[in-house]
Amino acid sequence: MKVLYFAWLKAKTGIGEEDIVPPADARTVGALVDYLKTRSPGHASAFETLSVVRVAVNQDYAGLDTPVKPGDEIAFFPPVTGG
Amino acid sequence: MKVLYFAWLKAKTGIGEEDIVPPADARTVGALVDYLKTRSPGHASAFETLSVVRVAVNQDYAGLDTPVKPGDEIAFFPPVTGG
Amino acid sequence: MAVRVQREDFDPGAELDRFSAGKTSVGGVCLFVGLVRDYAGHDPASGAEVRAMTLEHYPGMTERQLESIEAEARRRWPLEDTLIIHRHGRLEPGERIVLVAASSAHRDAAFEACRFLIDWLKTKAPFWKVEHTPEGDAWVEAKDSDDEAAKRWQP
Amino acid sequence: MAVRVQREDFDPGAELDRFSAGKTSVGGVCLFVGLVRDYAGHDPASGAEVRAMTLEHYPGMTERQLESIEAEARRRWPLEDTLIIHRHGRLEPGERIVLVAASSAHRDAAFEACRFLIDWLKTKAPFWKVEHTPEGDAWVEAKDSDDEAAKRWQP
Repeated sequence: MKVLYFAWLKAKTGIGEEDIVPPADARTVGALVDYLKTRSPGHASAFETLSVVRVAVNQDYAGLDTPVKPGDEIAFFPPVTGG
Repeated sequence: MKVLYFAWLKAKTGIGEEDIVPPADARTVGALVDYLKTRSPGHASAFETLSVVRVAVNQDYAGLDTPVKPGDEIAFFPPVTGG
Repeated sequence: MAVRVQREDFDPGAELDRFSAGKTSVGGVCLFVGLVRDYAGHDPASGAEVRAMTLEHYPGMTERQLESIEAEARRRWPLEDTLIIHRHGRLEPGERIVLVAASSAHRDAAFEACRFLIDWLKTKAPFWKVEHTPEGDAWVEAKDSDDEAAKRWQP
Repeated sequence: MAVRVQREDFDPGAELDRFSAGKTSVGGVCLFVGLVRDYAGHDPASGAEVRAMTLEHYPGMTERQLESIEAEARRRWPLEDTLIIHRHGRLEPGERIVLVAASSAHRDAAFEACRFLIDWLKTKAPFWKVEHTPEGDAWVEAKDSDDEAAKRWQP
């Protein structure tokens, strides 16, 4: 599973992209986040306030309930500020 | 007094601009129109339907009640269609 | 802040560059360009073929009205700059007729002001179009929809 | 109909010409260009000086989102053409960030669609700005006013 981080989530985790094998029971974005928070203090800090974190699964906007599976591309980022 | 005609009012009167000396009692646009209608069949035809005629006195939009005096520039034209 | 009434074509890109050149407080520029269509009226299926049109105007009053429309826009919105260019004379389908533009720190004001400029221009600036069609020449009639659009901006 | 995400600058005039070239059914083109301002936040008096900004994006998803925004605009309005160009990388005050444009037979649709494109882009396209100020770098926070602007377009 490919996990991407953008903007300050990239700064906090110190990672732009990582390939991970999450626990078998991490079948939703929410469960995946619970696992990612355990990977490092930087990860824990990045996910501290979930209300300012947006997520995309395979490049479509998703929510904490969205299912995830091996091979998916999961991206975490702040609310967008382009334009 | 200078009187200008634009678009189909110019076509109907056959005149773009004329210098006239209206009767002394033609002190409003309305009274001036009554006089102008007598000047030729083309004038009469141009002013036949006043609801589709707009007027400007000295290059500002005006109405039938607007006063006119010698030296003024009076223009008659259809509703505008620019842009 | 400028108003130009001219027979010649204009260059929207050059005008746009001039708007933003050296101005680091402009957040957005909204620009509208109106073009000559090749059919009369609202509907291409029923409208006569327009081979060209000629725009007549009232020299002097036209500039006055455009300046007053521009001044009104600048009273209503916090604008960095505004521009109105309107052509007259004979124009063929695809040719540019009019350009209005507004720049501001924020996009809201730029969009609103740009829309206001073209809506008011369409009902207040003394221009008249005659369309040249295979059936002959016809003066374009003022549209109710333009009056409605302008009414939205009544104070 | 096109979406471009690029580091290089673009030429609004050339883009505008391409819109209207040879198309005699286009009555109007509305175009918006967003530029880098030299201050942070809404108010130049209180905002930090912005010396430059860097735009990060999500390659792949950004294009997908912009294409979906463009497709939605074309579903909602009868448009002749649409265009979205958005830059990424480092930009200095006065530089162009984004261009959105829509052309239609009538100005209503062109204006509405253009506004829709920029409003939805601002809340849906995955771009993030970090501002470089004398006090250091700061990620720009999403604005409530952008969310409000986008809400107007909810079906």
